[in-house]
Amino acid sequence: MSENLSAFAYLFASVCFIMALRGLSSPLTARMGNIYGIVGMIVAVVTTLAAPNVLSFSMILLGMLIGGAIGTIIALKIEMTALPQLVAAFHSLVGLAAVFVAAAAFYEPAAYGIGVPGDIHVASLVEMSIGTAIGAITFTGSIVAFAKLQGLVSGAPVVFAGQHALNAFLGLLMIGLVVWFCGEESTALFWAIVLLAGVIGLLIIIPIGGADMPVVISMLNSYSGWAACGIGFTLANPALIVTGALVGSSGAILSYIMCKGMNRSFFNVILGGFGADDAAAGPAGGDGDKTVRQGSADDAAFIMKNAGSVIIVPGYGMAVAQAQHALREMAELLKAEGIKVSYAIHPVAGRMPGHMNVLLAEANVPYDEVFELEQINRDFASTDVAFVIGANDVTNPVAKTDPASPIYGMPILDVENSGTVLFVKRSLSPGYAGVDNVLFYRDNTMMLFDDAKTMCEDIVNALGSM
Amino acid sequence: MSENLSAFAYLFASVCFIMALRGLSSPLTARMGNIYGIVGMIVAVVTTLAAPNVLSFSMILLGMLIGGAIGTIIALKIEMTALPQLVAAFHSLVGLAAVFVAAAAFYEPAAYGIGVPGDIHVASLVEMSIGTAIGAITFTGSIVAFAKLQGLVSGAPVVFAGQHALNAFLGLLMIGLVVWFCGEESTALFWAIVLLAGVIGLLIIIPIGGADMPVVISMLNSYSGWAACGIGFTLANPALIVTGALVGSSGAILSYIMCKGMNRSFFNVILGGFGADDAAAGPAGGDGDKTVRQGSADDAAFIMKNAGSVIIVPGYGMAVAQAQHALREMAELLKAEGIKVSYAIHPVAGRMPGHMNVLLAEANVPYDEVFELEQINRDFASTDVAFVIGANDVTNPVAKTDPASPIYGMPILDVENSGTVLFVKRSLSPGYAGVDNVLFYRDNTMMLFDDAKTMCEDIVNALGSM
Amino acid sequence: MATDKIVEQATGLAEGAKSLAENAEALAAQVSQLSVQASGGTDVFVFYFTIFVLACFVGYYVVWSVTPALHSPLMSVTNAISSVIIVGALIAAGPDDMSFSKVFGFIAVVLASVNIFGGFIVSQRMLSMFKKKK
Amino acid sequence: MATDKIVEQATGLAEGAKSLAENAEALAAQVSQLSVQASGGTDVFVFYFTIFVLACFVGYYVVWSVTPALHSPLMSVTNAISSVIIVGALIAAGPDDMSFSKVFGFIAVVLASVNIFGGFIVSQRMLSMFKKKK
Ligand SMILES: NC(=O)c1ccc[n+]([C@@H]2O[C@H](COP(=O)([O-])OP(=O)(O)OC[C@H]3O[C@@H](n4cnc5c(N)ncnc54)[C@H](OP(=O)(O)O)[C@@H]3O)[C@@H](O)[C@H]2O)c1
Ligand SMILES: NC(=O)c1ccc[n+]([C@@H]2O[C@H](COP(=O)([O-])OP(=O)(O)OC[C@H]3O[C@@H](n4cnc5c(N)ncnc54)[C@H](OP(=O)(O)O)[C@@H]3O)[C@@H](O)[C@H]2O)c1
Repeated sequence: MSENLSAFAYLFASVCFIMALRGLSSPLTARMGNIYGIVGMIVAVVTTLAAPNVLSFSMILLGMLIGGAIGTIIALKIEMTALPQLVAAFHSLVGLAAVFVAAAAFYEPAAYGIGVPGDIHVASLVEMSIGTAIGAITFTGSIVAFAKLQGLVSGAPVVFAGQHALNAFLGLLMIGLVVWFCGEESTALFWAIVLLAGVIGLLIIIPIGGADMPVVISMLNSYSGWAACGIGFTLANPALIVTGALVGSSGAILSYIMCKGMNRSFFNVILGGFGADDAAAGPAGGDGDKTVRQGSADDAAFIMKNAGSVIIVPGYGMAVAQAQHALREMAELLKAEGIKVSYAIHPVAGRMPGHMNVLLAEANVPYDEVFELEQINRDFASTDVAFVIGANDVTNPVAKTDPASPIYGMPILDVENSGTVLFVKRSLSPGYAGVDNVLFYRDNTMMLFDDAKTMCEDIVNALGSM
Repeated sequence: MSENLSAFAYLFASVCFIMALRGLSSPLTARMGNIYGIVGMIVAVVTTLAAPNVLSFSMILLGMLIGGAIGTIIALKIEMTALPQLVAAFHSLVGLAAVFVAAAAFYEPAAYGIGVPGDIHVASLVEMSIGTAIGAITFTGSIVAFAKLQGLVSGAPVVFAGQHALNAFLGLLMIGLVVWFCGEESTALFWAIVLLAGVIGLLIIIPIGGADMPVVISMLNSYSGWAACGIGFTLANPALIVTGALVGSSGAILSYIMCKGMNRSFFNVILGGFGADDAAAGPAGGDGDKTVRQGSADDAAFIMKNAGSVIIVPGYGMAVAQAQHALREMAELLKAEGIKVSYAIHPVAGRMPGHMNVLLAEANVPYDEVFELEQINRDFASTDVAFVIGANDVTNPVAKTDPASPIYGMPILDVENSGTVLFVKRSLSPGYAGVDNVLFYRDNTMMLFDDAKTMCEDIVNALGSM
Repeated sequence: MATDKIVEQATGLAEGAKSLAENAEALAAQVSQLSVQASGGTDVFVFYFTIFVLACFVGYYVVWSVTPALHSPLMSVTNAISSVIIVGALIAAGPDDMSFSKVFGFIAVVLASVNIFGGFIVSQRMLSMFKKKK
Repeated sequence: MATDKIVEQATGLAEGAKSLAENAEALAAQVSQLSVQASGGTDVFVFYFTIFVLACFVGYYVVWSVTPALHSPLMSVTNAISSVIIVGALIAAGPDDMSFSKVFGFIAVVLASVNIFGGFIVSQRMLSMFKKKK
């Protein structure tokens, strides 16, 4: 394939990737978008395979078969509730792949047209070492994120004295190593960079609490994009550069959206330690001296059956309990009674962006019954029942009233304005932010203490026997 | 300046131009955006002046002084109501400039590094001839648009038998000429292309009615963008390519928005003839047999003074009468009485996109009192008075009810839902689309027959003396 | 002796010619290598085309993000920036010696300048009118 | 006569040398011209950088236009497409003869393939769940 033709093919692949993300602007076009992405990937791979210096295909085919089989099996088996872990695991692979590609380029620079071993162009060395370092950070960082999310290690932040100083020192050391490497170009230095970057990746993620992992994952996603860009410059491949920039922007924007949704600065998240004193913050609210109104599944069924409209507010607890199917069944029964049912999704409900939407979609809830905060928040005032299931922080009015609260300034769903608020959760314990929810003690609140799934099933039964 | 440095400078200029359009996403950032545009232009010009083959500056300086002085004077003197003409006139200049640049490149190709006279690279010849042709079409087309808008010639569409066939023939001839030119590369053929393109520009615009000119202007704007792209390829200048693509998209999208706002296809507009039978369509609605309720300025003042909320719907007539200042004065008096006043702008109110917004802004109406159709349309139902001033088509409910009407399917402002509708216009004659407005004959409508400005002033007086 | 000298000279010349030929060959090799290296084997057109395609995407998104209230200024700003075609005019008007091309360049400079100044000033005038409620 | 012949030969050689020298000069000129032409005098890096800058704008706009309901699929789709880094792996794994580089390439192909297949399939699974009300 001539160089010009392959340049056009890579451009075509880039456009496909842009269209893939563009498709996600609406659920209607999203599947088409994914197809674009697949087409782009096929074009990019075939174009590379047709390059004059790609001669032996058996090993490549073997690699793609092994990798493809593993990927397919994982993708088909994974539970939708395990999405955050899955994304973290996949990211770690991209990071590691970037490291290996950079290593290959370092050992065989001629294949990439960037010089000969021992005399690689300086620009390429710079790009390569940045790509490698970011790749290695992404690798170990994502591994830690995965382990925390999967529960392999405790999600609690690991903090120790001098942590930030150590990280800063290692960061400086890294810069020194890169400069040295660009001058010396030694193999030992290359692997030293990989090793050091790996350690840094580990150290910058351990102080961050398990629940902050989604921000971290997005951040690592963004990093891996910029690493791809760096390697794209080395390989003089526009498809890599464009894709890297897309992925880099996407990760950065998602982190930004999450931080804004939590009303925390990015640095606050990255510097870590949040959630370390959960236990301390929780009881501080004091739940002994206030009274809560507790209800049963029958009470809930009765209240909702007599309502005209119900808004369901799902949260992290729904995901944990895998209650989405039972919840949808409950909603169907209510709708059959002529009650208007809609779902309100807070931008940071659950543990990753769009988490609730995917789970509801999995349970066959049509997406036009599911609304974003801005679309539905005004409707709570004219709604009879807000059914809050496994959500907590995203409904807590202290975010509006108490400037001392860690969630102060975060936009919340105004469930308090509806006629009755039903809270499904197992206890009075606080949510992710560790802040007591004042709504629990309001007169128009009824607590339904149980696992979210069990409670939904009980309400379904109660509704059936009414 | 080294080639690399100037390439970076052009990239910087391109980014500035992107930021200039980006600034227009909100009135708050728009002025900053304009500054970006100016900076980008300065960087592009200075970079070119620093190129090694630009040696004599006196003539350039003279040209910039003359042009700059003319441009400044025009820009400072022009009335805001004459904006559509102004934009058309400016476009014609861009088109002509593109022709001259292409001619210069044709006569002195070496200066642009595209070959030597008599042996210019074919790719450059193609780009050049396309750029020239589009430039010439933009030039004469914009001149016609300008003349129609300024009233120098009648705005009525000029139609004759065989018009489309002639245009198609000339188009084919054009393609033939371009192919011939790329082979022969003769001076005569170059100018033949210019001439023929000029004629085509003339012929494709004359059948289009004066009021459709905004679509035409946007279309020509888009053309001039693509012409700039073509010349950008010839000059191997990324700033020109990027800017051309920006301008090309902008024109195309604005045409699309206008066509959608009028619920007409782009081809319907371009093939022309619309508005030719205004006179015939007008009376066909029949205004003799239906009764209208007519009112005076005093009546209008009384009705509005007793209202709780008023929505003002401005249209083309307000622009013609230059009534915006008197209108704002009236609104101020109403607001002083504690009445809620807002403005509703239809996407195609007036004669160019955003026309009404600029006029209202000129009269110091704060932009947060001015709403788009989607934002305000639901509010008419809860509004006491809709004050429609010089607007007609954009309020006509036949767009929703009569599939035979030429404006059927166009979104309209639902003024009919408000308590009372006041219509300020000089007669019962229809608006731009030539369709009779059924609202005139409704019971809750009061017609205020007068020039828009006079009527507003009278109402102001009436409000003052009440 | 004379003959010897001439033979010597001739040999010298022949050697010179040989080294020249070698030089020429090396240069030729360099030519082909350079033309590949300078652009990684791809024509510059492909790069400009890539830039063009990406710029179209940027244009699409950036224009759709313009608020409808500012569509009139959009028209005048795009009008102003499209005069960046002046860079072509400046190159034409740049040389020292008079020519057709220089005259065309001059005219194009005048036309584009009208647009640049007119376009930006009119935009600034329009935009400075848009004010928030006090 | 012998001298004459030798002189003639010498002259011939000298001329040959001259024309070779001229050729060499022409080639040298060509070299410099080509290196300018091939990339218009600009390093390819500048082109890639331009592409990068424009791609950042496209990325910014295209991601902001993603509906919040699809932010989870966005994560998995970007994850899948970021595996386009496989092109680098394929080049490394491409040569016939075994080397460190080829092994690294092979590993990278496996890793990237897991991601490509896994990412696109999981995205498709997620997206196929999003249904409109019947
Ligand atoms: N979405 C994102 O992208 C993202 C990213 C990072 C951080 N966050 C943070 O995550 C939080 C999300 O808010 P949220 O309201 O969804 O969750 P939340 O505030 O963390 O509350 C979740 C609640 O679910 C309950 N729960 C847990 N398991 C349950 C089960 N099996 N059955 C029933 N209830 C159960 C818990 O109460 P019990 O223990 O009493 O049952 C808990 O109070 C926010 O603070 C946000 O800032 C979100
Ligand atoms: N905005 C755009 O970009 C654009 C582009 C192309 C086409 N258009 C078309 O333009 C039309 C715009 O609708 P519109 O409602 O704004 O205008 P319109 O339907 O054209 O109606 C304007 C009305 O203003 C009245 N008028 C004229 N001069 C007046 C004066 N001095 N004082 C008082 N009234 C005066 C006229 O009635 P009297 O003669 O009885 O006074 C006329 O009925 C649409 O049909 C649209 O499709 C718009």
